[in-house]
Amino acid sequence: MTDSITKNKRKSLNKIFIFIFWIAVWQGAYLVIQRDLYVPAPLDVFLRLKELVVLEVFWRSVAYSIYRVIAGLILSIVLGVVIGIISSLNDYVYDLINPLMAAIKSTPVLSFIIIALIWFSSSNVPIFICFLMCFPVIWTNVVAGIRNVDIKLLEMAKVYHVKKWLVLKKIYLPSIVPYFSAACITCLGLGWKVSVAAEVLSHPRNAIGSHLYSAKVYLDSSELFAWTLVVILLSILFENIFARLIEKSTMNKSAKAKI
Amino acid sequence: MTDSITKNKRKSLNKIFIFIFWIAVWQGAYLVIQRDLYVPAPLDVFLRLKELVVLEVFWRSVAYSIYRVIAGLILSIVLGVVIGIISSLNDYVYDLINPLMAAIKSTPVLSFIIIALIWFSSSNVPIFICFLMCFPVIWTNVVAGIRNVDIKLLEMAKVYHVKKWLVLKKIYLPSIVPYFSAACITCLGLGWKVSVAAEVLSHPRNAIGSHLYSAKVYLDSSELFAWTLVVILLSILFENIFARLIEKSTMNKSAKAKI
Amino acid sequence: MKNLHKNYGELEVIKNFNMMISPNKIHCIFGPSGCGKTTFINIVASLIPADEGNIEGMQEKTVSYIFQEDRLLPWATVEENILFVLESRYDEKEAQQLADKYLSLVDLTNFKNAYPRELSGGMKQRTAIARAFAYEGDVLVMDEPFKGLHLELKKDLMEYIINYGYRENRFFLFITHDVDEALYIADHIHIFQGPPLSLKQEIIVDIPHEERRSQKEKLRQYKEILLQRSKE
Amino acid sequence: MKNLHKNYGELEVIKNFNMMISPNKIHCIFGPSGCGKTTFINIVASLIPADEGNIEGMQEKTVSYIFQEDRLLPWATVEENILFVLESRYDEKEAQQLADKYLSLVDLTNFKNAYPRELSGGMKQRTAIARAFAYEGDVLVMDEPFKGLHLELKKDLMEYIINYGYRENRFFLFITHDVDEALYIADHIHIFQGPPLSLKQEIIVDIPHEERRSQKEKLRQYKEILLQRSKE
Amino acid sequence: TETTAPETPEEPEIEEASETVEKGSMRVAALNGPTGMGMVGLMDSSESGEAGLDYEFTLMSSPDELVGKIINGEVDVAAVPTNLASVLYNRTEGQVQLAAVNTLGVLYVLEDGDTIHSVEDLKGKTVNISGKGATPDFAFQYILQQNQLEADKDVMLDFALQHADLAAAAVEGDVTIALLPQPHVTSALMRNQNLRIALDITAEWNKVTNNEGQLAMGAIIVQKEFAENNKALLDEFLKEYEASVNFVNQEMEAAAALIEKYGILPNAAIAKNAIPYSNIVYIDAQEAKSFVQEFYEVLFSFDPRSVGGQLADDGFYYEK
Ligand SMILES: Nc1ncnc2c1ncn2[C@@H]1O[C@H](COP(=O)(O)OP(=O)(O)OP(=O)(O)O)[C@@H](O)[C@H]1O
Ligand SMILES: Nc1ncnc2c1ncn2[C@@H]1O[C@H](COP(=O)(O)OP(=O)(O)OP(=O)(O)O)[C@@H](O)[C@H]1O
Ligand SMILES: [Mg+2]
Ligand SMILES: [Mg+2]
Repeated sequence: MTDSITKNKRKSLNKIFIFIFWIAVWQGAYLVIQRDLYVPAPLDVFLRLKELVVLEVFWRSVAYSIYRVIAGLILSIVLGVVIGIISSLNDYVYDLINPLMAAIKSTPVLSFIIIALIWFSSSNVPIFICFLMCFPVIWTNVVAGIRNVDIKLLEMAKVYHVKKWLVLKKIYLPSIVPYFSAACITCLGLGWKVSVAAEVLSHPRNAIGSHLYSAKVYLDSSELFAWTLVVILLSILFENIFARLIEKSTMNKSAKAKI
Repeated sequence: MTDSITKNKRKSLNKIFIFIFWIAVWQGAYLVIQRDLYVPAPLDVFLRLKELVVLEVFWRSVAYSIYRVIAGLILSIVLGVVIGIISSLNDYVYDLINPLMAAIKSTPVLSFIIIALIWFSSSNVPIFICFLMCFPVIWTNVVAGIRNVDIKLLEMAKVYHVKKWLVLKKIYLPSIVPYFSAACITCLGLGWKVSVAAEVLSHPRNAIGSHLYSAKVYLDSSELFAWTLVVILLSILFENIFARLIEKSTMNKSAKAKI
Repeated sequence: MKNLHKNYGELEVIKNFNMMISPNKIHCIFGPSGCGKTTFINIVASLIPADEGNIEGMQEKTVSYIFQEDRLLPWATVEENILFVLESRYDEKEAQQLADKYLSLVDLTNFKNAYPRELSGGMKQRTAIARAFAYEGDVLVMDEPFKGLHLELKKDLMEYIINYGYRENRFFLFITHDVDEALYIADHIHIFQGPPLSLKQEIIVDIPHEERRSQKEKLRQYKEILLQRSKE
Repeated sequence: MKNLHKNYGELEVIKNFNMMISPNKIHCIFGPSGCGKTTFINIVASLIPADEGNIEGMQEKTVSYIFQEDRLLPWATVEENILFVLESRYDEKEAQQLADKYLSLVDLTNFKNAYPRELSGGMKQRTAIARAFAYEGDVLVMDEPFKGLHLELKKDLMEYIINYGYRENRFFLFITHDVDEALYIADHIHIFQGPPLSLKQEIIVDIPHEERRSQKEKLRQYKEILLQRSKE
Repeated sequence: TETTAPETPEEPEIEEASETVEKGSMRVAALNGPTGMGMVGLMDSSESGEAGLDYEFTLMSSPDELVGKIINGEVDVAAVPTNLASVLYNRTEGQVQLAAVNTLGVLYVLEDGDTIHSVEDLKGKTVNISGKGATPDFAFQYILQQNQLEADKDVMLDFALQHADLAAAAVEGDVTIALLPQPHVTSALMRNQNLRIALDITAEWNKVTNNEGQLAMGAIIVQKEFAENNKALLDEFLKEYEASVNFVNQEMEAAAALIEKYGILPNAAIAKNAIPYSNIVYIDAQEAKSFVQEFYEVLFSFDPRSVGGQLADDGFYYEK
């Protein structure tokens, strides 16, 4: 017990150290670049952030942006896993879906933003774009995970006539967990990035992206960085929550979790 | 021998079928949406593409864009693998680098586009942005791959005092191949998408993105789609080449390749 | 079983192989490493298809298979691993009863909540045995089932097969490299050679199991033959 | 070796364990499944650290270890697997010679370019044996090394250990569940029980190896003791 | 089609030799689109060596790149949106000055139909605008305000679409009322005959502002340091630039061809149609000061940040 407390203490000390380290790097960059307009001083940004957090509109924007990212991610994850499983079970389906995925992955947003904007409300466009970005990542990793499932275990299940859905639940799903969680970690970051970028494009009323955009056009770099920092912190927060969740759900479930 | 020939034949027939299928879907969408400016007819786009491919500027733009994507990807892959390995060997390094990665992943391009445009020439900005997008994907998957290396094999190498770099080459590298290739497949698509988007922002002289943008501004949707199609085709081509390469390099090397 | 044929690439593992396996008996397969035993019983258990030929009379039979490797789900506990194969065949209560029964048979009741990585080699093997026994298939196919087990447990399990499993109208097919094991339990001993796989000799051990302990001399004769034949 | 102590979570596998292992001998470890044998030899080979206590006189020794599982690199051929451990210790030519020599010892020369997935269970085990032998460590630690091998090959390998390996001033520590195997090769037999691990009895087999075939009666006595002691 | 013009028109060696007097040099940057259109005359004369200065033109499509170059001092003179001029002045502590106004209103309300003839007619309608928080947004809102209409209540504003998308949507009839700048107005009009210009925002602006206020959309700015050290050069440039503006407005055919040549707009047809509606002008800073200031005040009242947080002082306006 005491052991784990000291460990936790050391860990949080560690976090503070890491935080200070990166702030120092930032301060260093500020001193080297010497252009407030490109890289503002950390202190200025924190002061601005302090001003922002007391505003109601700040929290409203953050809340709406979080909602959009989560909606986009959940869509991506659900569809990515389902379609990933379907398309790796049958080679024909895979061959059919693969070019679609390549298209989704590589088509520049520019090319279809207008349809998206006309079909969805401007508040939902970021969800859609976030989905288009993250869905193929999840899909690719799920397919890779399934391809690397241990065939020996599948053979075992076959000999014992284990039902399809049990095989899915007990062999496929646990096998794709590491691939899946790598994809999710990637998407948690990407999701924020593209949602915010899409908010810049579609200008919903309450959105981090909208604030970011006006900060940029008005060359208000401390505000720009303050909002950027908000995005980064939210993304780190999300990642930590996700890591906690995965750890909990695979606790004692996989040899790797412990090591 | 004959067996493999018929198989190949069937496969290419298959490809034609898949191609026709998606064109039909497109034509269907065109008929349903009935807005030439949003979704032009496939035929129009092909005709426009035919006009484009005879132009010298077409090939120059394609060549430069390919160069940018490849440069961005190679940078991402090299650094992603190297830093991925370094940061999974030591927990402290990982804790230190992780927030940086979260920042890179989630920081909207908007926030640093000015400084990027100043530091790099407008032709190199897409490389940089492509790198920022793909690098964390590679890194995340490399780290996941390393975390899932079979500890039993590492123990074996330890008992036999196998040299560090041999362990790296013969245990770590092959273990991360499936994770790595999933990441690469994701990045091959993403790379195209973000490079082109960055070209739209930075407008280099020879760039698919620049053409895409002006097609868009001047409401030339067949040209917009023609260029988009070029991007998608290039991305599929890249993916196929990559799949071929991976297959070759892991031929008979891993149980999974064959199945 | 007729005209079996199986290639791995250029290697002809099984070629024109014919064999009769009489039901309600314990068959033991004996043969050098790499001769094709596992391949053969994989085909019998229809785990892998034969390139040519077919197995008769196996279609409707359920199979319990103890693999040469343990093939446990690494993310499931010992108990979950056993329930995994039972759930599709038995209802929940039955499955739980069977699992409990066979866990105590292999002496793992205390470890039923342990994960495979927390087990010793022999304990993993015991889990695999419990899984196969608990499934109670019509055919019990076993690939070196008792490796890594100490003598006592091995004997207990063999007794169990003879006393209970055997009576339930099942047939057994098992691979071993241990002469004593084979003589202790088998009705038929098939000595294989290969590849390509062929039957060198079939020995019918016609001593009832109850008498094997007492008829030591007769057993010794069988042993001599067995050792002799497999040496050649 | 003093006051060893090792816990896995709440399970005390080894607790205050003391033992002397005399050099230049073949030591055989005997004990029920799950008693802590593998854990013990892992500590001896410094593969895992002891929670308390330490092993003396092992620091500068190189170790060849045949694991309970094969632990082959799935993406490397049989030959590459063997060279993998040799390359850091021997120069290229030596490594190749050693690999060739031991491949032919375990009768796998024809399969040196095969990948583990193309091998039978016994062949994988033989690869693992060849790897350990080829490394020629000062200490040879073996965890059920001969499982899955047919009698002939097993005997050949044991003879090899007695005739060559043994002479080279090495010591052997091996786990087995097979009484005949132990009596064929071991100088000392340690009967373990556990967990927590403890030494139940140490039997010193003082018949020179050459005479074991002839002194059948004496061997039988040892066997009796061994069976008796491990049964209790 | 090429959008980016050659960054530096090559100066033939012979020309250099024939010129005996050493010319002063100047780096000029502009964005593609209307703000750059007035410059084509100058670019042409510079290329043929008739210009009084040795110009190095940079045409950019990316405003971010232009901003970066100005901040870094990599260009001496640049054509930028008027509010950006003020933003830059305030954010760089007076590093730039406003030398002249070069574009007046380029904003128009397009309608698919025939219902809107005055600002009042907008009541109860939805107007699509692009660029929230940019000049068009505030100018339009100000006009609404002065006409006793409340934004988002009497007139709904929708900012979802960017210029090009908005133009496309207007062409396709998915948007009936759109506020667009040139040259998007022209390309939309050329694509859909049903579209018409319903309101000229410049005219409406002039109606609601006093003392003949003008809607100053684009301006020429100069690095203050350059202006102080090379006053003669700058004045020479302004003179030549004025001439160029006049050339563009008078000889539209020729100008349109040059606009296509330098890739400011993709084709001469759009250029020719767009020139009359683009309000390309030349007004000296001192002359423009009053209405520019008024414009800034309007922006300031909506959002102080849109002019860089504060109103520019007199030092902002360059004196010849
Ligand atoms: N990684 C681990 N985590 C938790 N418990 C473990 C772990 N490894 C082994 N154990 C436990 O330690 C005990 C001894 O294991 P060990 O592998 O040493 O047994 P063993 O004597 O080698 O048995 P066998 O002959 O079956 O291989 C067992 O009860 C096992 O459950
Ligand atoms: N998947 C495979 N691909 C290619 N060759 C294989 C494969 N599986 C087995 N073989 C080859 O087939 C032969 C027979 O293998 P099998 O596993 O049936 O042997 P076995 O009799 O079970 O041996 P052991 O007693 O060592 O387990 C071997 O020579 C092996 O190399
Ligand atoms: Mg086998
Ligand atoms: Mg063990």
